[in-house]
Amino acid sequence: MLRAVADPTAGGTALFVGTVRDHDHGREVTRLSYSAHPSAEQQLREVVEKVAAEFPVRAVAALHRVGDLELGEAAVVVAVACDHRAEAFDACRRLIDDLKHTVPIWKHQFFADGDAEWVGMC
Amino acid sequence: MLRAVADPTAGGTALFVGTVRDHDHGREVTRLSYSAHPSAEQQLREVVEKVAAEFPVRAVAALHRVGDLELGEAAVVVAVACDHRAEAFDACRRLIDDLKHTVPIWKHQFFADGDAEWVGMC
Amino acid sequence: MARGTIRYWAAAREAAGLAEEPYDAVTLGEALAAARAKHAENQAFADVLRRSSFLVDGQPVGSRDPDSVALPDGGTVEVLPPFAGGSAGGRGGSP
Amino acid sequence: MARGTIRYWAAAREAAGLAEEPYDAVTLGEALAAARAKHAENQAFADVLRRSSFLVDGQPVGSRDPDSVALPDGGTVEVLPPFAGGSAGGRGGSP
Repeated sequence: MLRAVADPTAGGTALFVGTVRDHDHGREVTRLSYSAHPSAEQQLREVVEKVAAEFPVRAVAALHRVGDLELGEAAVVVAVACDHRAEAFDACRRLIDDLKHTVPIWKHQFFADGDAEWVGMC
Repeated sequence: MLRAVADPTAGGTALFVGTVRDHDHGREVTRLSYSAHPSAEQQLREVVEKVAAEFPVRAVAALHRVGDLELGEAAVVVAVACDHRAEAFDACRRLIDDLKHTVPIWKHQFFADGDAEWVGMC
Repeated sequence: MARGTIRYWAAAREAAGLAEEPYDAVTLGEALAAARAKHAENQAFADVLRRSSFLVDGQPVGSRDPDSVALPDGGTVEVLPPFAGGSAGGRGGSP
Repeated sequence: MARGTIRYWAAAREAAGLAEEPYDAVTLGEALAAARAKHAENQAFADVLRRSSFLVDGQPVGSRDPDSVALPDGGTVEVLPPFAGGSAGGRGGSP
């Protein structure tokens, strides 16, 4: 991911890695599964392009995995390279926030007690 | 660096990578050299501990290279893992800001025109 | 009346117990009402429908009133439950 | 009078043209004045000294008045130019 945004003109790269957490609201999580709507990739591209247009970025990269993930595995990674760290942080934060709110990806969480829950539903 | 802060309880890890930029204030940079005061490591540890105390972090890591660096190389990397991304970003930003302001490390920048400059001096 | 397909995603599909079912209605409002009636005893289905956003032939319905959204013949209505980040007002539980 | 060593770092060392030189003074203020006098024709040295922070035997002088900081015999004064992040008020040019 770092190579994807490696850019000699950039002074700072901010990244965010979303990983599978072993608990959610006090309940022990054992596994996660992500599923995506066919338009997800296009929506992700639009989110990235919007950030690239609104921030002085040198490079932007975003990646979201789908399917079954184990505890601790990275589900989503975003990275933004800019000349200065303040812009890199702001752009990176906008990128992950917009991604989470607009890209049609669903997260199915499985708990130790055998129960399962779609995140964002409750 | 990611493994250093890998923590199954953490849901989000924010990172910042400071790289050698090929220009500064419109002047082309060819090389950078970092030198550190003997107290730098201890100061860095204190910065990390302060962030760990003030933010709900699961793991924190910080690394600064000294010596000569080429364009595009990573000079400093910081990473913070938390349960949620907002905290991870806030803590990561505080960490790199505090590091830059309090850890006695000096940056000597060499320009294409043969001139050189100590960053933070002008 | 227009005929087409309602496609359910993620939590909607799980609640409906099927991936698709036909619609036979003039507006999106009518099609959804018919689906609710068909799954009347299914509380989970009603819950997820209430929180979902919709596409008609790929276009987001957004905040338009479903009763004002005419359905095309041979079209596709898609039912999208809230995304992981809690887009459609759902409380986002993700990091 | 106390005798000891002034140690210059980074830009200070470059401006002074040497890593260390002795001090023979009661206070930090006196030692710095003597150093300025010794490097009187050296504008770069005066510039960097003005922007530097100081340690006396490893302890930061901080905002204390140099004239009020007594120097120990056999002690070490360290001259620290602004760090890469522009700590001592220098405009930080780094990312």
